Amino acid sequence: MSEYTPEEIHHHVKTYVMVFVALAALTIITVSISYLDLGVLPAVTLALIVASIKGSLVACYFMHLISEKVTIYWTLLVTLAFFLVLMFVPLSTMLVQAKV
Amino acid sequence: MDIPFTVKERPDTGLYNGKLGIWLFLASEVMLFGGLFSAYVFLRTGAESWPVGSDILNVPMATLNTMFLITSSVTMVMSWASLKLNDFGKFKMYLGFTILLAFGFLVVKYFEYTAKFEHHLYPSTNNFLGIYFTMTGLHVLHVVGGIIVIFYFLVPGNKMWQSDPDRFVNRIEIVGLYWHFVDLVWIFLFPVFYLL
Amino acid sequence: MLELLRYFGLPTFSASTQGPAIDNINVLAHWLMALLFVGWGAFFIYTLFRFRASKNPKANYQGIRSHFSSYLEVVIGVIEVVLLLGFAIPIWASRVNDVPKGPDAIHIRVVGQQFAWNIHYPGPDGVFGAISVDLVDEVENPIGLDRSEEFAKDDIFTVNQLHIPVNTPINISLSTKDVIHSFTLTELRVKQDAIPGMEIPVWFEATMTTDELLEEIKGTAREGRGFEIACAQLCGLGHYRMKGFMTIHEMDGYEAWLAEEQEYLSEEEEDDWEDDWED
Amino acid sequence: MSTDYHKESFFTKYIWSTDHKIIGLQYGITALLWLLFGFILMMIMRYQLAYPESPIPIVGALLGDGGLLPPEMYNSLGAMHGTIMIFLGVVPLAFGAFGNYFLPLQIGAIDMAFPKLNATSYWMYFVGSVVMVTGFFVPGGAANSGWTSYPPLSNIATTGQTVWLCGMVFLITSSLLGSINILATVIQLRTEGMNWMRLPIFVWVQFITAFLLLLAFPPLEAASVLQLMDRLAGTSFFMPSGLVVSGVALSNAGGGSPLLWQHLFWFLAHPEVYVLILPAFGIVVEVIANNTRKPIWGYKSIVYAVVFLGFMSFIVWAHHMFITGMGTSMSSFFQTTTMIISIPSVVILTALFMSLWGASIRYNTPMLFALGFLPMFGIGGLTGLPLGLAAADIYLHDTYYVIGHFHYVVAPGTIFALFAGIYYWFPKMTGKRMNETLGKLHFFFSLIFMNGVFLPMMAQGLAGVSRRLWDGGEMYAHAAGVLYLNEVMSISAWLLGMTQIFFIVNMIISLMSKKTGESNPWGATTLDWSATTSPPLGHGNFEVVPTVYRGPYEYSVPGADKDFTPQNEKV
Ligand code: HEA
Ligand code: HEA
Ligand code: CUA
Ligand SMILES: [Cu+2]
Repeated sequence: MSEYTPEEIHHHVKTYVMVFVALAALTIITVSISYLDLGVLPAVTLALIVASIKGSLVACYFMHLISEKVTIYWTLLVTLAFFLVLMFVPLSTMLVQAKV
Repeated sequence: MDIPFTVKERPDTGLYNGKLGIWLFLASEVMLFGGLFSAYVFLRTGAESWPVGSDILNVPMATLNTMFLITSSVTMVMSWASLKLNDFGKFKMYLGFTILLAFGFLVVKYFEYTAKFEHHLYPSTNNFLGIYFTMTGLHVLHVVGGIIVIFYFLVPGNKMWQSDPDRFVNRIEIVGLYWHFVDLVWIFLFPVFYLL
Repeated sequence: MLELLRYFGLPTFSASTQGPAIDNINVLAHWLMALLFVGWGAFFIYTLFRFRASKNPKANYQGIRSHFSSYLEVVIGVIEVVLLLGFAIPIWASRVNDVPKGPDAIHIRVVGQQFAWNIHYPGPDGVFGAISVDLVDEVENPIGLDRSEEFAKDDIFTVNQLHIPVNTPINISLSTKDVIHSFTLTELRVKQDAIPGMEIPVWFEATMTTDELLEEIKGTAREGRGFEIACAQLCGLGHYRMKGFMTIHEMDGYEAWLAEEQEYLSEEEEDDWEDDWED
Repeated sequence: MSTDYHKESFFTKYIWSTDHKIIGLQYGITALLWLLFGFILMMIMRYQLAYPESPIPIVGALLGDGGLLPPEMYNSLGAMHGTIMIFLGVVPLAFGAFGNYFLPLQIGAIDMAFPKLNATSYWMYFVGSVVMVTGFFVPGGAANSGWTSYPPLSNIATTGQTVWLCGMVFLITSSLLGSINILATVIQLRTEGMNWMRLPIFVWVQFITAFLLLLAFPPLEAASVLQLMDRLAGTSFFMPSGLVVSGVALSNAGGGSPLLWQHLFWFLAHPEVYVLILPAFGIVVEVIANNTRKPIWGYKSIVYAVVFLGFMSFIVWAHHMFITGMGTSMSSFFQTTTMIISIPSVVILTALFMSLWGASIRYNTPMLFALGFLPMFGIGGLTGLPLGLAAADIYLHDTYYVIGHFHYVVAPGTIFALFAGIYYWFPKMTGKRMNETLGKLHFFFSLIFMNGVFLPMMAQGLAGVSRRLWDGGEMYAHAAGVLYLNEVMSISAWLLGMTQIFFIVNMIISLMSKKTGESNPWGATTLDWSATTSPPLGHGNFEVVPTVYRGPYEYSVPGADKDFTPQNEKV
């Protein structure tokens, strides 16, 4: 178990509440953006940016990634690399597929 | 002889076994959902036409669900913090809220699914609905799994708080990590299916 | 090396313009393999013999000091780069990019199905007629050609009979009706998967006619058996018997064949029109 | 037993055991039985290939139909042979059994990090494997679309395919749990002094293998779920619209792509082939270090090569898909990565060859198998090169050349390494030795017949004979010249099967023999041999948890009194 003093925990709790507010706000923002007619590319980009911010907030604060150990960082870094490969390499292969 | 570092951290890695274990598990989950997201992008890019999610799906309901999960993530982490502060009563309260919110999520999802079926929108209708049902369905299974585990620690498993409190806190932390991950997946599912 | 590969089964003829290039890269790759295998094999056997315990009871803690192996690894790397840049990638680029589109190229559609190859010629107008899945009839109209459409009237299709002229660029649009097949012309070193939902170009230029082939293989085990279209991808229980025949003519022979097919077509149309309604 | 502080019932001791050694044995026995089963399937198929028109002897009676093997049954047997050999045989043996049993011992751990998870993963595997073969009993027989299960063929296949997918989901889950356990164990439970550069190579390869399983398997799980949806819920992820199967137009919504499956499948299946080979490398390194009585040459280069290999194995997968109509840029990318990934294998093999120089080589059975591995893997690996060059692959793809390529790496390659491991560690597991004469007979005959089966495949492949042909190519003109090889291969395969009797008999008589009482019969340096007795204590492994003072292969250290200096020996 990680060693935190009660003061630190109280401080954490404050952070959690702030993060929660941010998440809620971002949810509302992303929904509102979706009602604007932005066109596909900007809409996708914006939505993914917002989602990534929300995701990072959850990961960094709720999951304490902001102060994690190197082993975990390395594991996740490798995972992230392969995740990106998995997301984009099949796609680019399809896009340059030989077609008549 | 007991296996070392189940409770205390190993000095050179700074981790106890369970924490490393759950992160490894989450790494594999990233790749699982990665495979599905990759399939989604692949299908969508290759499709001649792709429906706009908000035309078919219910955005307000999903927004509500997003709120449910976000809130449940906070209550989850609060319950862990309460344990850290030695406040067992608060811990139980927060964990209880977490379960309630998770059920709230499931109930909303149930109404969403049945509404789709009533309109004769099935997974087989088109690939958008197919991948929507598959991915959200798999996510729902994760939520159900989470509920079972959280319930275990809320009721039958909480005796460990007396016998081995440090270990109990660790376990709650681990469950928390899992639960936040489920939330995180939803944070991406939500815009991808409902808003884009 | 080419002789060696041929001794081990590689067909002794390679009946298309790109065939020799593909054989060539195979030969080069096998040279690399043979050098590595023989080199290390000799070293291996020598050490096994020289350093057996009965002869060399005390092992040397240091072992080999030389770093020739690192140079060897670098050399292998360099050879691989040469194979890639000098041969493999250019051959591939030509395969993908040089699809002949000009008027002198012959354009044919090939549609795989369980377990046959349907060949579709555009006919004299040079344009393929419309196709529709709803019209597919396994016996009468396996590719679902819409004869009522303007360009379709003169189209010819055959089952398992591909006829092409020699020394002419052939451009095949490959597709399939059901599952994945793989269009394979072994003697021409041509292979391409047919993927459902896609139409993929395959092109080649034959350099040998069927008559020449039959001459060439006299006295061998395959005597009397001409060119075939094989299927290389598992496509179900009849995968093993999914075989088409390919006849490579001289240009005039090809044209004669086309004309003959055209004739059949017009005859068929004449006596088909009325009977068809009755049954 | 000093540490067996609680009494265990038979059930908790042998069935629901959480002791990594018992679980390792469970894995091992189950996997060996599946290997045998997979091999029997292949011996039946080889009869069909050699004598296409005649009824199968012995098992023919089970087939009905006058003992003839119908084509769809042939396809079932082929798909199941591939699946069983890989997912039920080699991976559980190499990773589940050897990894479970010896990895904790080699790093001085008293068990795996999560013993209950360990038991769960074995039972998942067991259930998955049983599910997998129940496919034979459903209408239409077992999965018959190849181990690669390419849709749309697999989408429209009989129920066996659904069973296959369900089995896969179990097996994948099992592998995931197993790999989490191995990773956590290596990271967390290394004993004092066992730092990363003192790990035996065997531990390193298991560690990287676990990473491959952890990150490569989930996409196949995703793909399996998608295919299950296609088959059961009527979606069309892998099917475009407008398909006509046997004259009937399919009414699916369409819009899917068969290539999506291929990407997700090979994203797993390429790393998977390194999952098959890496543990084999590890075993071979252990055995060779021990029997050359000198340190492995280039320990570090092997470690870096293995890590690099693991990393690269995630970005080469589409070399299995060159012929699907790939464009120039992507094909160049995958050719290049494929060529790059061949270098670390060369580095590893080179290091092993160099290790032989200056050695004092003992030719016992494990060593023979390990040495046999080297040229056999060499042939297999080298034949991978023309396949990796897309231009050459145009001709070789889906021919018996590919079958020959990978059988050289998995059969006389990995299987030999696994045999080496069994002969090498048998004394550790049982306290008894295996018979050397029988072992050597097993080796030499296996070597001959393995080559008798797989070398002719190269010739057939060069002649252009396709794989998965029920009649062995009789139909096709281009196969005419090499058709006689079918019989040669089949006879070799059956003789290879007979040869395994030496092994089975050897197992049985060795198990019945008396214990030798030696704890370290090979004079080995790693902790599994030197820090604990043979067979190891029950739960807990060590009397005193060892401390490590040096690298893993300190043999023939100048000035030392014996020719090996164990890792835990304080000088
Ligand atoms: C353990 C399994 C394993 C291993 C290690 C490998 C290793 C390699 N494989 Fe193989 N492969 C498979 C299992 C394996 N493969 C399987 C199962 C298939 C078919 C799947 C299917 O379709 O069903 C396949 C198919 C396959 C294909 C697709 C072919 C096709 O379908 O058209 C390709 C193409 O690039 C390929 C390439 C390679 C390469 C470049 C390596 C390299 O990593 C090899 C590197 C090794 C070396 C270069 C050897 C070094 C040698 C020496 C240093 C000298 C030795 C000399 C002496 C001993 C004397 N493999
Ligand atoms: C790890 C993988 C593995 C292994 C080890 C093997 C081993 C063998 N394989 Fe297999 N094979 C595949 C994986 C493997 N194969 C795959 C993936 C395919 C492709 C399938 C597809 O098309 O989809 C294939 C296809 C395949 C084909 C092509 C079929 C076709 O295309 O139609 C053939 C043909 O001869 C063949 C033959 C053999 C033979 C003779 C062996 C022999 O080497 C077997 C030797 C086995 C042993 C030596 C094991 C002995 C074990 C014991 C004796 C245990 C003793 C037990 C106790 C003590 C309890 N295999
Ligand atoms: Cu068509 Cu095989
Ligand atoms: Cu591969």
